[in-house]
Amino acid sequence: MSFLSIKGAVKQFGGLRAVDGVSFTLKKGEIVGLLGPNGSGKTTLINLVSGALPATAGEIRLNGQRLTGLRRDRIARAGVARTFQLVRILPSLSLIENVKITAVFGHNAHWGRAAERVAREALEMVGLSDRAEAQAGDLTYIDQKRLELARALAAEPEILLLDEWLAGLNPTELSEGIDLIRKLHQGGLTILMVEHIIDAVRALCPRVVVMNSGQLIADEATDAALSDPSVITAYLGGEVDA
Amino acid sequence: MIRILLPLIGLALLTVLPNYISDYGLGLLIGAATYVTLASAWALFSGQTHYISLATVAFYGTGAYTVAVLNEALPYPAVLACAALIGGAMALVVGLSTLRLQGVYFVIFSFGLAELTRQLITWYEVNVTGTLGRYIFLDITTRQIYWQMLALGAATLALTAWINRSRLGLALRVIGDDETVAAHSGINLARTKLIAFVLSAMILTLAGAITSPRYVYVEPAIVFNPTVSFLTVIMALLGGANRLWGPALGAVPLFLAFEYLSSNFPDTYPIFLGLLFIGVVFLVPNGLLAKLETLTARKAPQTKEART
Amino acid sequence: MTGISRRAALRALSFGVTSTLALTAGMALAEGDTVKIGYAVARTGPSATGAGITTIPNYELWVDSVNKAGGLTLPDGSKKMIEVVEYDNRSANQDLVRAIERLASQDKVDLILPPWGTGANLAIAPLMAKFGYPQLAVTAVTDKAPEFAARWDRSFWMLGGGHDYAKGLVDVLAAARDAGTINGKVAVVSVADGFGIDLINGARPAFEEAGFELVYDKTYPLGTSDFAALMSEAQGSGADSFVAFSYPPGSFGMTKTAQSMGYNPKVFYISVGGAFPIYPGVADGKAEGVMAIGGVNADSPAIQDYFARHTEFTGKAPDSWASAITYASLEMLEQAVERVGLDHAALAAELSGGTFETVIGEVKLEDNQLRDLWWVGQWQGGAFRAVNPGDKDGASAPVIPKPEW
Amino acid sequence: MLMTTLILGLVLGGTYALLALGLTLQYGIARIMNLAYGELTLAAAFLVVAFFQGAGLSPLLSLPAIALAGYGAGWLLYQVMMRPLVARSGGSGRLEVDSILATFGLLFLIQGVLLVSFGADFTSISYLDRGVSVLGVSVALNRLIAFGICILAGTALVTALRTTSWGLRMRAVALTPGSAPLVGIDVNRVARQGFALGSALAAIGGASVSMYQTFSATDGVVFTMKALVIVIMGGVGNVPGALAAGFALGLLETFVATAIDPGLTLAATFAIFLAVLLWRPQGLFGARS
Repeated sequence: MSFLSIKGAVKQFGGLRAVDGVSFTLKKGEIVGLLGPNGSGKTTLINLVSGALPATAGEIRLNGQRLTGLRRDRIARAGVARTFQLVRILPSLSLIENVKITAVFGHNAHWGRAAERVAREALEMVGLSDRAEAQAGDLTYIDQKRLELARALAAEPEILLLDEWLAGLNPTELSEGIDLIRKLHQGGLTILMVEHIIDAVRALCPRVVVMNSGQLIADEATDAALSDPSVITAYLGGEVDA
Repeated sequence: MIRILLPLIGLALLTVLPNYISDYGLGLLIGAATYVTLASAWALFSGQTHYISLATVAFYGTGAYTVAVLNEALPYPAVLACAALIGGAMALVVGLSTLRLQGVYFVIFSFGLAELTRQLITWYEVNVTGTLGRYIFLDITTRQIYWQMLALGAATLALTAWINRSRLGLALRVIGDDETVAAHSGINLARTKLIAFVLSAMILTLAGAITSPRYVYVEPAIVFNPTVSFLTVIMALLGGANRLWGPALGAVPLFLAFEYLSSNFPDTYPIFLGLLFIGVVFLVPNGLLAKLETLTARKAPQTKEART
Repeated sequence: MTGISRRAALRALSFGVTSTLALTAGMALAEGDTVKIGYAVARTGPSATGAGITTIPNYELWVDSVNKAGGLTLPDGSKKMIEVVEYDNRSANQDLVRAIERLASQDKVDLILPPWGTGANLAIAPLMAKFGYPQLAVTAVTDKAPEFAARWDRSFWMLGGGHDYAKGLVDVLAAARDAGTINGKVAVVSVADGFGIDLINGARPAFEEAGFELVYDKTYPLGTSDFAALMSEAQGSGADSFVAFSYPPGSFGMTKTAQSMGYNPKVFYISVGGAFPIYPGVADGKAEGVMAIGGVNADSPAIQDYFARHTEFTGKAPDSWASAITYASLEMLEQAVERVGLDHAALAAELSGGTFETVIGEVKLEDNQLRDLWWVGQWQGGAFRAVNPGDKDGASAPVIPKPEW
Repeated sequence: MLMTTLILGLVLGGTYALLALGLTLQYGIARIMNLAYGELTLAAAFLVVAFFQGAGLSPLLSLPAIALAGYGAGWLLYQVMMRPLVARSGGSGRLEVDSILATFGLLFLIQGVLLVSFGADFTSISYLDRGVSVLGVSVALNRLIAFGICILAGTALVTALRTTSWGLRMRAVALTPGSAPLVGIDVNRVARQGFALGSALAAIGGASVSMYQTFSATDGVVFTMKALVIVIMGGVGNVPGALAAGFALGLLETFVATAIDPGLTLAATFAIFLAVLLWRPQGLFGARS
């Protein structure tokens, strides 16, 4: 039984098909890496799932509920939480408030003590609970990333979409980050993660889907995919940075 | 407890104050109360969301006009209710169509809205009713106007305080910081903004309605005076538009400063007013309250270190 | 006190326009030796222009002349200097109302002079009544004057109503049509605000009654700056008479537009601004024959003397409509004070019932209103002369058709 | 009749477009929403009149000097007032709010100075206001001159922006102020030039207004509003757009005044302005982003 199903998703920008008929599914509790060279349409696909962009065609369902055509906030309340490629925090709010908003407005719509508790737990999870009252604008980059993840977690989502959440971290931070995501997965969370860091993908995801020029070119076990000639060509052909 | 008690004591004092002051003092109180109400109501929407609205006078003037049109047909409380409803309905229509505009576009739109409202009312009066300029002869004393405005101001602050603690307030603050995050966190952008905009507009309209008996004569050119919009903005920003007491804190000293300047320097008043504005922008960009906080925070520099 | 020296320094910044306040405030006069007169007229905002032409210069001229003559004479023959308390009402009624409260309750001035404009005078009327001050509302044109005079019995309305001016104009045009000088068609435009609407509402029935046909009748918004389209429509309407119930920017703009497009109606009538001293300049020296609202008896020595004094004191001539009446209202006040003193009730009674000698001749109010007014004037031989009512002493005969531009 | 509407509308539109050129440069390049724009225009108009009445200097002759003075004033204003705000904002959205508030203060300041120095009177001069027949329609010569200045200034500006390297720098800063420094453009310098040039155009606009219109010291906001409407309609920072929008507005007003009701001209202006904001906030002639 598929939990998240993407069927024939298309996103057209003028003459460009950024996502061109992509279909795949995730099972509940599964963690899947979404790979592909720059400009292959990964982030666009994440945007289609989370509702940031309306799909030109195709259908996306979560747990049977149709997401396509819904507004962003409705999709969020349906249980889709995401992080952003360029980290987005709310600088004028405190850490706990930053996190609380998804607890309040998200999937389970808590209020009062319950919202506070969920937010604290999320902060605890990413290791920021000791600074809950600080202003978010004062955080370092890695802490901003943690905060963003905590915010996604406080939504108590059905599925978590991570858009290069591990990018820009130093080796120590990276291994902490990988542990954190593993912990979330072990807690039963379904995760779809866009990632460039292949080691992280190997460590976390038993299965990957690979995109190139808007199309799905592989959907298989991670080891198989990473030795798949078509995947390698796509990367070598398209990739500029490492 | 003290946070509720103190304002209540202040409100009680302000209520009995007219017994001890001259008519001019009362006039000053009305003026101050009006601008505290306007600035607070403006900040209710604009302060948190950072949508700088210059449409204040569109609502304020509509309120005054509603009283002018209806004061002979309906009892006074019903007139006020109508004013609030008309203001709310206007805000709903406008908000539905415009609250997706961002930044300077919204600023200019809101300014254009005030002008459009004025032009349309003028055209309607000239061509449909054939009268331009209406009279308000109501048996309402200056004190009653003051008490009404005081009540409205207090209600605005109470409402703001309540909103700040509610889901709506949190949603507004998130929208002010980042609309994308807000939407992906499950906040219904349109509805949230619309609720705040309509509430704010209803208060602005009521404020216009309440003060209108003081003018006796109402004409579009008189009640749609764009200065009201500008003063409201600068007052709220001076005090700090995203804080409960900020707009009030900005409104009172600025109002008194204008009064002082226009009475002591009638010729050069605009020059000083201009310098004052520029001074505010350069010296207290985040509002007086924030300035006070940074001044007190200097003693405890730990927040600085966390900055990157 | 550093405050005082800073204030003085700041005040020095306001070079020249008025210094009555600074001047009299500096005088070391003991309490009670002066008569305090207050006013809150627009110095800034949209009303500042009108107030700066008609109201403020006359107030200043009058205070200056009275003080130069030793002050206001009281019934016992003693004289008291005038001390002025002036505020800027910023063209906003909420500020105006507060300033009046301040003058009455804080400064406790002896007399309050009214602001400029119909709306402003109405806004302060209830307050003036409450505090008991007589209100000599000059720059207020309203058909409801009788009603207001009855409502506030110490208010005096001195500039007539829209119907009066419209009727006067129709009389002039009807006479010309009956003489066969002009046809029965009229093109009329009016500005969309209280004044313009009052006039057009008075004019429509009056024209109809006199048998005129309004072939073009449009209203334009306040703030219109381009009149080319409007004037070209009026030109094409076939009317011999062009009538504009307009404010100065419109009056001037229409004059220039008519000149540049060679529009030469036999009657060219504009409203506010037509009687301004700068009008001939605006019309490029071709104002001859232009009709406008108001007028003065240009041959009267009193008026000529007033024009000369005004020009000498303020550097420019007064307008030929409300200025002289404003000054006359102040003379009335001066004479009433001399007769009955500063008691407000006695003053109001005297103003209401007394007869006064002023620059516009002998004045006696009817039901607290000045009815003996000029409705229509015309530029003739470089002066703006009153032409209607034609039977009034000092009226000139209208010149129709107007010479071409 | 249609011809009359067309010609009168075009001439009116030309005067409108001239007013808007400077504002679109100031906002497009320097990112300053200058609410005191109309006051700058007025100040220039008053100066022209003062020269004309005081020294008998013809407005057309004093125009270059006024334009130069406008450039200098704009340069100084940017350096003293706007630059610190730009630096403080660090490219964030707060510059918009700050500049609106600061220039609003400037509006009062200039208005006060004008009131003190020139009084509250209506000012109006007669200069070249005889009629000229254009295709059978009589048009005031001074308006025709303003129209000519507009065409001249507009084409010069468009050409300079399109073809010179100076223009390229201007456009680069207008498009992406963030990345312009990467290619060695001194953004501060370009923004200052843009603002100063905008002020010079405001002064030219004011000088031509003084030839044909009655104005007073409190009229500035009227000019600002008109210019703003045109700038938004044409697309912010879009010079050809501002020209086209100016003409469109002139035609619209003339059409409404003749065919519908003169009472609705200003309402029509604002209605179309609001409509453009809602449906094409990038302007009638801007590319969809």
